Amino acid sequence: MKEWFGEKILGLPQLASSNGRGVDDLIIYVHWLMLALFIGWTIYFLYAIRRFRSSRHPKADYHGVRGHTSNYLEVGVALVEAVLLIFVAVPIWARNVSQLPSPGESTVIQVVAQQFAWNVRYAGPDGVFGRQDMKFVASDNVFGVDPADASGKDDIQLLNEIHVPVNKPVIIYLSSKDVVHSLKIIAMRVCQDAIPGLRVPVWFTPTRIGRYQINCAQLCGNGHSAMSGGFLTVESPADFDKWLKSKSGAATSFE
Amino acid sequence: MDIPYTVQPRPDTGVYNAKMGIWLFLASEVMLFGGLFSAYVLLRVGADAWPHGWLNIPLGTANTFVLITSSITTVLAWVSLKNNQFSRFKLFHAITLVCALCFLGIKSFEYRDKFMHYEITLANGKFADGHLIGKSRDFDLAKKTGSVTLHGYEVDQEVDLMDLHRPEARHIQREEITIPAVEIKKMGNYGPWHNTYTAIYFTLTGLHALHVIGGALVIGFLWGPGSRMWKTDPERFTNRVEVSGLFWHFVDLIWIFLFPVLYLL
Amino acid sequence: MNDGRSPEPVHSVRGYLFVYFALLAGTGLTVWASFIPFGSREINIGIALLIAGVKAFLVAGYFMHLISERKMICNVMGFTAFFFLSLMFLTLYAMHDFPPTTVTH
Amino acid sequence: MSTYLNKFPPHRDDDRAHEHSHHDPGFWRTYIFSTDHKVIGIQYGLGALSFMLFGFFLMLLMRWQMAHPGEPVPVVGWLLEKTLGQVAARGALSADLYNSFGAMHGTIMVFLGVVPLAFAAFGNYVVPLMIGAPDMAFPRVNMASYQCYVLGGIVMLVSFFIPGGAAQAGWTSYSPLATSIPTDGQIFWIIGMALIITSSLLSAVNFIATIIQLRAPGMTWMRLPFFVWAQFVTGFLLLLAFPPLEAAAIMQLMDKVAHTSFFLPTGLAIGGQLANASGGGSPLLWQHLFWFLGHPEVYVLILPAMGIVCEIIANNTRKPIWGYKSLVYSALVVGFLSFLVWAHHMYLTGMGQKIATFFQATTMIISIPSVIILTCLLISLWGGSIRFNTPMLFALGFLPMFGMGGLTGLPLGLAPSDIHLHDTYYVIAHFHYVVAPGTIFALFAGIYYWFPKMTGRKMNEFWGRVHFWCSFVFMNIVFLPMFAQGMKGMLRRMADGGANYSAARVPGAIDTLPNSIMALHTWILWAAMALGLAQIPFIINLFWSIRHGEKVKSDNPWQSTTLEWQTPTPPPHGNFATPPRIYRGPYEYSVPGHATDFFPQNEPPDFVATPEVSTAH
Ligand code: HEA
Ligand code: HEA
Ligand code: CUA
Ligand SMILES: [Cu+2]
Repeated sequence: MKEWFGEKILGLPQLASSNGRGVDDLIIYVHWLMLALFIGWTIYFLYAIRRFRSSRHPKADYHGVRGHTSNYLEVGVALVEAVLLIFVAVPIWARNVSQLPSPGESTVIQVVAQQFAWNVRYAGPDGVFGRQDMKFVASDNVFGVDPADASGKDDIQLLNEIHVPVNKPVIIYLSSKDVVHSLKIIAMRVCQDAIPGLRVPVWFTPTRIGRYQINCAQLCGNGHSAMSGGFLTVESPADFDKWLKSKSGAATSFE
Repeated sequence: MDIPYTVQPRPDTGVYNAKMGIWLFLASEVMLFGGLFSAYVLLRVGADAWPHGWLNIPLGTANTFVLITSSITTVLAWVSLKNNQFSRFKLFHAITLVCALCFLGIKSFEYRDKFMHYEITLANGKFADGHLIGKSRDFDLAKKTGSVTLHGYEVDQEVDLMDLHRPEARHIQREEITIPAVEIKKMGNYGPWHNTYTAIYFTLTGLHALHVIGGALVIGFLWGPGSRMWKTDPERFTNRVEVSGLFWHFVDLIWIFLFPVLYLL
Repeated sequence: MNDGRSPEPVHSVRGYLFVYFALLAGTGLTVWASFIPFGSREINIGIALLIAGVKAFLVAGYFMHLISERKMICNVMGFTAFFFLSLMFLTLYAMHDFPPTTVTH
Repeated sequence: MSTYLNKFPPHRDDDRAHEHSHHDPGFWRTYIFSTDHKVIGIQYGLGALSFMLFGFFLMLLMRWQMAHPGEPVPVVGWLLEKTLGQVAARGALSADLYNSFGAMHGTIMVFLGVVPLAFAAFGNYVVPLMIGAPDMAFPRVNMASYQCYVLGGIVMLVSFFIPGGAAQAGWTSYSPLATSIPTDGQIFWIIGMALIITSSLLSAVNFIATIIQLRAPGMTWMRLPFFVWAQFVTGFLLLLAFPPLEAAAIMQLMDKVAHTSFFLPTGLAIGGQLANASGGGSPLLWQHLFWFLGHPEVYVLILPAMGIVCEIIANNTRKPIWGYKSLVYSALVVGFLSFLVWAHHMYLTGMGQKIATFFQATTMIISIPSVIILTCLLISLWGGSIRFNTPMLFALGFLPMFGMGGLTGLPLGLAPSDIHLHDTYYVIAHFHYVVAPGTIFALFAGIYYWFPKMTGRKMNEFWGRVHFWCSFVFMNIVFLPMFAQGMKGMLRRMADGGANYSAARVPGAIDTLPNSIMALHTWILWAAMALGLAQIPFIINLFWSIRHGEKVKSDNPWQSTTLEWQTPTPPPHGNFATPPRIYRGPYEYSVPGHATDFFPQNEPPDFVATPEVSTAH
């Protein structure tokens, strides 16, 4: 019923992550509330304007409605909203932002947005990102990697492609080098603004193998609508490892 | 029908229209400066190091005295009108105006001082800081020719320039140093672009100075041509003086916060 | 805040002069206090803002006769102060409540 | 009660004599530099309507581009190329031009269209009349406010023609984008906004002072028509929310012209170049200051609309508004809370758990008074004797339309559901339902309703109905599909209408936009054109009726209780021949035992009224 409603009535797009279930559920619950209110009031409204049109009801009643039904209704709406907020929205958000999976058992990626593409960085075979500092940021070093740090030598840096293994949490540290962008992967139910000057974590667990388009959801200049070249590829762990190996040679170094 | 309560207070609210109006306007001014103060707090909290002691405290203190003085003379001017002493009003308002000009004079001197103050990043990684005395005729930073002369000193790290308030910093010897352009990596004065501190300093005090100018214009008008109304409609004139005074006190009040926040802390 | 009567302007010059000298003294005090190391920068800031607050109260209360002004105006200014503070502190708080492991630079 | 009246000194007899001593002030002082609130109200109204039409025209061009990306605009394409040059090469919209139009559509509609019409135009014309005042408290400030508005509008319009074109960073003008775009359009935008903000502040001061100070004797707070209350709260929103944006605008201007770094962090590299700025600023600071205005602003758009609808519903159901006090308190609570919810526009900027909880909670709480307002208006229908004239049709249309817009605000207000919906067309649909079929319908209702007051003639009823039904149908065809598009993840501000994310363009990816969703663009385009055509009867009706409309038979053609109808039509300079005195609340319709079904606020209680007597002056 719930899934059917979300998919068929609301038209929610396909879901391909485990964390997106909560998002979809909340959307569905809120829409139930909205529909109940809207349909209820619309029926009342249409009935009232027919029943009390002047030709049928020439003399208005000074007092109108006397009961307290509307108060109950308002309290009811408030209660439902409170329940949705406290028991659904707040826990989901808390999990989203405060309960990051441990880096050891997830795929950790850094992404820096720019006009109009996504720079992607993996830690490479050693699993450690090179030291970063703003003072190293340059046009060819968007991550500000310290050229002197050895652990940065094997880091893998790519443009517009993110590969991740399926069923393993992914943490993306997101930033931007120029203006505000927003990383949105619809099927993962992930959306996070890339703000210059901040590096914010965002995480999800993909559950379905496939290729997904990365959307830039925040107006970022005249190429905003064309900033669509980025893709997320979710693949089996074996494929992922193969892919990662093939890229290791491409390690960029900053000299 | 005429517009009521332009002069007499409305019985149930207890104020006349213009007084209501000016207070509402001041409420919006609170939010205007409030926005900038919020920005100040945010920038400061987010900064790695916040400059300290960059402004001239004796001048700032003097300016505070000047503004406070102008505030009391405005009140006294209004009291004089209430007591029907027009010539005393003229005198007090004149003092207010002189104070306003004095304030602006000191302020522009301080601005000039900042624009003459340079920080120079040297090729050897050190920093020179001081007031510009002059540039040689052929000075061209891009072509690395010529030299500049500062009255100042050199430090090893940029952070050493941040806290000029600390005791050691106050006793640094300043001398004339001449730096050839080839040794200069970067050179810039302490204008608004220097860092977020100078940015908010110039913005806040600049906006405040605009308010001073605006207030001075109004007060000048009420002192000069506007004061003819005293003959025809003394009550209304007194109200005008009160209303302009409220605005003036507010400008003073803003400065009372600006002074410690920018000069001392 | 007196509600019943219309405000009685303080005509006493002496009262104003008293406030004036209090303000001058307050200015001197802030400058002096800012040079005394009270242990931490925060304490210095607190003291300076406290003095500024008192001075502001004197200006608003006496020069602008807010303390004898009608309730309506006090209410307006009260709400304004509240919104100003919420703008400042909620923003400040928001800037300190990023998801954990966020890096700011 | 009587003690309250006694506090006010009796009016001098020479008031009337004074009235006649005004001599004819000449054309310029009457129509261009007028200080009369009624003239200023009409000036604002015409200006704002023109801007709305212009804003709509921009949107039609954008909708063409969305349905046919990169194709030359039919009919007017050549004109665009001629006037705007390279950005409209071949008569098609470039991405730059699309972004300019989008930013200016938002800015113009909000700041030059709806606020001036809802707050300034209706407020100016109606509020002093409703409270029994001769004019605004500060007539010359009023004129200055209007002039600032005109100047601000001119600056905004001029910015289209400067090299590089108008502002391109959305109406939200987020830094660093706004600072980094190499056109001076953003500077024009800031200066224009500064003028508009000044204008709004002056109006707000004036309105609040007027409502507090100039209420006629007996017009106690709880006897104010709800429209006046709505304007009162709106005034405070403008007064206190606009200045922080002004502060932010000053800082953005400094960033742009003085190379400060208020909103620019360290290490910014725009277009491959390290930014020439000291750094140390914060892009989020701009967003906070913008939305501190932005959210109260949306209630500025809706509260006057609710006020208008309330007046018209009371009048046309011929019964008192149900729950007047709840309405008033709800409006006050909405006003207060609207300062505390702004960050719900910023959930996805990286927001920790505590602050997100706070803003979700305030957002949910603020929806309750809105629900109460709507409930009161809906319940007021019960037991009425409803007349379906044009103003009433628009007012009734407002209710479900605002209902849809408001309800769809709920999933946006909860942070987790906003993850999926943020910056999609769901948001566009949400707020257009509140501002377009919501607010704009209420404004149309107000125009039809108060037109007889302004001109002494009614607008044509038949064409009014045509206008309503066509607008109602086409508005919904325009905006309803946007919910579906947004739900599927179609993003806003896409110069190609999202084609780069569509299944047709991007084969093989799982979450692209299906063809059926993209096909809706065509529907929306045609419906938007039809919506435009549906406005033609209105425009003609409006101007035609000034001269040729049906003359009203009395000063009070709708048999209303509120004070604006108890003056001559149109009201003379100074509004009331004799100062009115108020005896009762605003909505005393169908009072049992009273001779007529309306009991005007200023009719003495002992007066035995017959319809003829009470309306003739
Ligand atoms: C008039 C303008 C207006 C109004 C009134 C509202 C009202 C509300 N808005 Fe909206 N909003 C905007 C204008 C408005 N908004 C704009 C312009 C934007 C986008 C800005 C941008 O990004 O460019 C926006 C965006 C926006 C966002 C950000 C979305 C995002 O960017 O991700 C959010 C999130 O919380 C939100 C929430 C709400 C809520 C909870 C309300 C609540 O106040 C609504 C409460 C109302 C109800 C709950 C309806 C009750 C009615 C009934 C129960 C009766 C039904 C009756 C019948 C059927 C007859 N709005
Ligand atoms: C009050 C605000 C308001 C109003 C009324 C409207 C009205 C309309 N808006 Fe707009 N819109 C915004 C505020 C508004 N909008 C904002 C803030 C944005 C975001 C901008 C951004 O991204 O930064 C936006 C964005 C926006 C978009 C998204 C663009 C994008 O993201 O790329 C779209 C898309 O379809 C759209 C469409 C429309 C349409 C079809 C109308 C129609 O409803 C128009 C209806 C209007 C009329 C029918 C004209 C009425 C006028 C008359 C009848 C005049 C009579 C004249 C005389 C008598 C002289 N709007
Ligand atoms: Cu990047 Cu939009
Ligand atoms: Cu909002």
